[in-house]
Amino acid sequence: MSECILKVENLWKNFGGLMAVSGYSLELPRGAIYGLIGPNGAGKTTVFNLISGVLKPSRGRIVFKGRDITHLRPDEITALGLTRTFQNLRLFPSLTVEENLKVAAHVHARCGFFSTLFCAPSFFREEKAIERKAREMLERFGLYEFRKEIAANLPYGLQRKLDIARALMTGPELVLLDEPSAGMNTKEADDLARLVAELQRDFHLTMIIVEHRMSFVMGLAEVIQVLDYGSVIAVGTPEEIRQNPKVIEAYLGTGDLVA
Amino acid sequence: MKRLALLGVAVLFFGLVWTACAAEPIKVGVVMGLTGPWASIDTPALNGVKLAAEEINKAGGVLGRPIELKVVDTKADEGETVAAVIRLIENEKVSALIGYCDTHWVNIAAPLAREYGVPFITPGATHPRIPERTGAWLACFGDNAQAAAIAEYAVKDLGLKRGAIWVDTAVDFSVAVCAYFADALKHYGGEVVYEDYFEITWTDFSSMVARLKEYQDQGRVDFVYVGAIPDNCGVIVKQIRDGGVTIPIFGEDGFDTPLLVQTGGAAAEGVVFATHMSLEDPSPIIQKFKSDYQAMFGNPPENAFAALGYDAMKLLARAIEIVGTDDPKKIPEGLAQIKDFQGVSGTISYEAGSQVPNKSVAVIEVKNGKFVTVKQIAPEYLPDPKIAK
Amino acid sequence: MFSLSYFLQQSMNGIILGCIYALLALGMTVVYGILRLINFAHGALITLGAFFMYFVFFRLGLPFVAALFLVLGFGGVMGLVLDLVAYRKLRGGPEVALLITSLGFYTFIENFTKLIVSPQPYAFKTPEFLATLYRTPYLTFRTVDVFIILSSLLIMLAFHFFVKRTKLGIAMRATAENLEVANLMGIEVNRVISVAFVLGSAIAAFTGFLWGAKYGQISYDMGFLTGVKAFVAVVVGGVGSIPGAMLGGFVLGLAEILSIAFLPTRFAEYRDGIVFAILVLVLLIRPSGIMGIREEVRV
Amino acid sequence: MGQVISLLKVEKVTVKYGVIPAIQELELEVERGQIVALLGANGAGKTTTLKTIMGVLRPARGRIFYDGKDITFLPAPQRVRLGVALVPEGRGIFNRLTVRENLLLGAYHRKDQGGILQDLEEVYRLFPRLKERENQIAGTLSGGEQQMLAIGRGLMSRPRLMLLDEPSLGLAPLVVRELYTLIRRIRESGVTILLVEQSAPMAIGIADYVYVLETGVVKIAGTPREVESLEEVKKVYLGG
Amino acid sequence: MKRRIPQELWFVIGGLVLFGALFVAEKTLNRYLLHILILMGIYSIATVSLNLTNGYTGLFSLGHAAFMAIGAYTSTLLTFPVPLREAYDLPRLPWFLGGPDAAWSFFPALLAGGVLASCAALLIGAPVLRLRGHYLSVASLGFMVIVVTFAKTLKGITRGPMGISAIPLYTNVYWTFLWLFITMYVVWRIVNSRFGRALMALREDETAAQVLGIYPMKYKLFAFVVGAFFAGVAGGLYAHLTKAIRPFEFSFTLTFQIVVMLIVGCMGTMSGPVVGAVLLLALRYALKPLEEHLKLYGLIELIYALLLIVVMLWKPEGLVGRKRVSVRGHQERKEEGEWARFSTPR
Repeated sequence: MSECILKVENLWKNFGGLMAVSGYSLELPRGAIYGLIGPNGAGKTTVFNLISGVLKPSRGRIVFKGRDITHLRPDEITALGLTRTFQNLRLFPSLTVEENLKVAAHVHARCGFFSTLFCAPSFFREEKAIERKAREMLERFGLYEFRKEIAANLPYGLQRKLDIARALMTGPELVLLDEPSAGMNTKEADDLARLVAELQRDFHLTMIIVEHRMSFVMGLAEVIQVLDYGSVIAVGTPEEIRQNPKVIEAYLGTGDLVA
Repeated sequence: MKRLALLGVAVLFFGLVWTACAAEPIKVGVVMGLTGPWASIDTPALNGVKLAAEEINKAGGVLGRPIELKVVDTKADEGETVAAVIRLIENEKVSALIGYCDTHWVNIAAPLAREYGVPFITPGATHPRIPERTGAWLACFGDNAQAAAIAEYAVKDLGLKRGAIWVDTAVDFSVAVCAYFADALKHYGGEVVYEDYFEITWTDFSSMVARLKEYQDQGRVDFVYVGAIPDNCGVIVKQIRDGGVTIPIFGEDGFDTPLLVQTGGAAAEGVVFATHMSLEDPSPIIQKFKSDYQAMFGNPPENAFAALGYDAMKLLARAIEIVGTDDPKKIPEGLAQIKDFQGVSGTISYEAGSQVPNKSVAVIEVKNGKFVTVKQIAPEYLPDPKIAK
Repeated sequence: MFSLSYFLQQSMNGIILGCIYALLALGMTVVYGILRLINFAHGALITLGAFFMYFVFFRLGLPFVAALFLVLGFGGVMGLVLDLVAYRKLRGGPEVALLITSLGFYTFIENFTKLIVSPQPYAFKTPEFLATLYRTPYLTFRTVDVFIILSSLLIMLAFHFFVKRTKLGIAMRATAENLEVANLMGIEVNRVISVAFVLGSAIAAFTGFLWGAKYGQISYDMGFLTGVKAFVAVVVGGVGSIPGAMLGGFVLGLAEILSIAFLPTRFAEYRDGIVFAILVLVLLIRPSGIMGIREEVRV
Repeated sequence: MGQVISLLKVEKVTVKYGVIPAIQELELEVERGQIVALLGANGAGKTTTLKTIMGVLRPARGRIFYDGKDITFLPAPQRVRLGVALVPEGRGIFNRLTVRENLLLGAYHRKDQGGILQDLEEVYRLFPRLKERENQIAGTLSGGEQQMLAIGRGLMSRPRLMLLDEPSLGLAPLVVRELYTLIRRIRESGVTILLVEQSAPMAIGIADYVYVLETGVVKIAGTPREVESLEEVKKVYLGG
Repeated sequence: MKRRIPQELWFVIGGLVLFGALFVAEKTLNRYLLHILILMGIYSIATVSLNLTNGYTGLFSLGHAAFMAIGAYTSTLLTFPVPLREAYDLPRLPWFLGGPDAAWSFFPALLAGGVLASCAALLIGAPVLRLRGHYLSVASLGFMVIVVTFAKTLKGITRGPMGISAIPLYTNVYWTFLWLFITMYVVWRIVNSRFGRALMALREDETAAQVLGIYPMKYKLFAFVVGAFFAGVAGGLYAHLTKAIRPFEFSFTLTFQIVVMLIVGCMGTMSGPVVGAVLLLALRYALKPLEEHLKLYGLIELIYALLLIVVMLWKPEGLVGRKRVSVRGHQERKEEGEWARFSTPR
């Protein structure tokens, strides 16, 4: 059994009086892909927000690589190697594709303000490295020809890819993908699934994927958690989940209510 | 974008050409705040300057050359002031500058002029430390004189000893005149009960009025001395009376503005202030000035600053005549030699080393909406200029 | 040292100043609530209103009530013009453009007044029937002071009633909360915004008259600092909240007056400083203002 | 005339966000007095469809007919006047206004005071809990009450066509059941309803006709009987 | 969009050309034109530095005049000639600043002004920068008024509201444009390094930037402090050009003027702020003779305001702008919408 890279213990979060997440727990082994699904408003994105530090939990503990990150800021968490993408695509719209990627290389840049100012050799070295890394990423995601394009002008599918590429630029060990295939057509989604699988292998990533497109997440994930009303109602392999009556009910409701 | 830039350049160029015409006459630069809080005294002063220049030109000019005025409105803005002075000296090549009836603006403009070696005469800026700080020449008395005159009048003539002082902390001359007044009042055996502070930008003085009323009701003060600029004096007087304060109000030459009666209305009745001269004086020189002014501008002189502007211009002309050249470097020598110059605003002589003339002060009271001279005072005690900031 | 009458007198002074701020803040808060526009031009409307009143009442000699209604109408029309000429076109554009445009309008109106009317202040007589001075043991005041307080209260109440009870007022609040859904309800959002401008501007013009009647002098530049302070009142009270704007106005007015009244005199120069210090403090402690609704929480 | 014109007809409508089409060549028809359900997973384009019908979004191509009239380019407030009402997703009630004010806003375009008050009473009769909370600030209502308020507000415009966007979102099953009973009652009072839902069986159970969307395209369309074999719907939702 | 090597070369060439032109200008133009030229330079420094916060970082600060005030007063007090100090009732320097008989020379005084302005930025930045959108603007405006108030009330040091005049004239074209060059160089360096990318990322989407490892507070503060430094320098240059300063000068008018120049030019670009400053000043001084000729005082401001409105209606993103720079991103609006959905029950 591989080591547990992320451990979430009994996470609670309420907004005003509304319980968005109640008692969510997770033990994520290194190198795994987990899926997180559930109907609209089930609290999936909130879980991501909590893990990535964008929101602070009302209760509970999050341990990443043996370190308690519950009270760290998102940027500190990112520096430790945990990053995420966004459901509603949060690219930097008026920066170019390349700049979007370079921003993300920030975590590992060490060059200080004054060496930047006076063009110290270390600055150029670092810029070169960032450039190289960005280029690598651009090529990998098939974005190279668009590198000078303003991110907002990119076709939607590519914007999705850029979002993932940008997350990878931070050099993460654990990536939270929030609906990576949203808004794509079936073919694009299939391509993306392949790409994600490849990336996971090549970069030795661990992943949690929130998805609505079942074919996407079921194809990728080893284990799937199903969230409804803020708590986990089922955990299991894709096949188990597909058969689980609770899940079906959560998604489709029970037809007998009205009839 | 490019077209716009081009347009800008064209407009700039056009503007420069416009300003750069040269001619034969003696050029005199006039900088005034024709818009802004000092407009009601700077405008008459400018008119006075214009009247004097017109008279001189009609009489054949100075040294046979006409006088040409270059007037700039500096809008009570420091940046505009500096730019205007530089422009007048650099572009217009003026021989001398006349400007402002308030110390602050002289303090900005005159040091620049000094740097260029161009003399600066102020018609109405009264801070006695102006020469020390800026090298400018005054056509008017110093604040210490007008403050002492009112203190003398209050204590000796009216027997009022306990005074409150309202200081506009944002205005150089108000701070100065109030300091001199406090000094002179003590000298004459009076007492400053308290000082209250305000700023030029205020319109609401209700809290200060309430405080004054409290002192009045407790019988602790006899009068209030207000160091206000023209735009504020009417408002202040009105609010003081509206607030139920009945003790006498004294003021300085900033009160010498039509706004005092216009805004103050009935409240302005009985207000006593010091100024440079009395326009009702029957002396022929003053009456002639009044009728000439009326003829040229369609209305009688608004206040003493008109006369001061007139005198400043005449002083300058006299100085140029004395030295026989309009070389800016020489003009101060001429000014220094002026003795017993009969101006509209009084007799002006610069004593050795001084650039502040020794003049008498007119004490004026508002009666039935008219400015009535109650006394002409040559103060027997002059507070030391150094006590004011 | 301070007597009761002194305290009462100063409080009244504070309340009167507060009335003026509050009336201006009223119009600003409604517009800000909907458009997120700090409408600097609002301050210019008190200048315009004051000068307009001067001309129709003193120069043309119209009866007071007629003049008053003319001023209100004039203010409203000016507000409508501003909205139609520029603000409407800029909706949906960058917010700074809106802000700068309003600043441009302020500058324009100020200098227009300066050029057309006068660079010098105008004396503004208090109308005869408002000028009577009353002395009581505790308070000294004129009719105009009572008039200011009463008319302000009346306007605030009327405005409150308008916003709370009338269809248009409810629509206005709805638009401020959620423009898109308001549109779905069949509300012509643009018309509601215009109404907000008209009402706010009419009140501002009326405030200009109050200002003139109280202080006796009006000038082309009287609106700027007053306008800015009114916006401070809006923020202090809570953006978009109408009672908040009034409260903010009174807080500022009282703070200004009472700080001068009860601090040693040399602190008078802190007058504006205190106003803005209150602003910064409120923003740091309670960013949504005293009565504002918290909207800063992010997900 | 012969053929009866349907109340709403959406003809080959394509809507784009920037360059990305959210719905493509969508065809949809709603007959008078029916409840039509529009189903689909997240991102399928359901809300976009409703917003386009309401006039909040402009179609890039295609036409929308309401009562035989082309309303493709009519602004939203005018559509309200024609009798279209949208109960938006997430309810979109005005949190700072009272319940009563919210309801009155629904009748904003109407001039008949008496009729409005009558309808208000009608809504209160339909949702007695709103009557209890008449003067309460809407933001303080529970989720179910807010949904009722949103629907009540929609009714206040006296609509002929009501668009309901995920009314069951975030509500407890019991409340949802109550809600559906109400929806049925509303239909009985003569209002045509286009219902967008995730919860398929419930919607199918109530609907006269069903459309299932996937990535902006109609995948399945038919009467409830025809789509009754839930398997296909399930596929759309849970993937093959 | 930007290529590094050519741009650096361009910068060097531009600098050389600039100083060549300055040399020619200094020799041929009269002092009035030079004065205007210098003013353009100083305002450009102010707008370029303001651009760092308002344009690149998306923090719409209205407090820039305060930093200029701090710089102006600091450098003035340090350089004020000893013999004149008495006439102006200004204190002499304490021992740690060189003793009573010392007056600093220009360059270190400017630096000191900049540094002090930066310190002020650091001090107030921490609380104020937590605010967003208009709240931040208004708070920074409040900060400006508070600084002006201090300048008014610390009479022993600043001579209070009366201000200081007879400040030695040190500012010339070389100093000004050297500083403008430095300012632009620094801003350009920042913009094309990880710092600038971080700032722009914060402008576009703060949350996204944060999960990519950028600590917002640190970089906002960074932009604020660097901007304040150059504002302080600009203030010092200004004081030593006009030879007179007083607290009111560094108030609403100045702050708005700089902001207007920046926006008219275009926020978030290198050339925008300079274009804005130069154009608007050129317009002002070009119209001056017209105004005097017609005796319509106030005409300049009138035309100025009209142009402003026209530019905003016609090209709200600024004259040199092509794309829209969102100050309050739509993202933020979206978030508020989302929150509205959650904030319901109590």
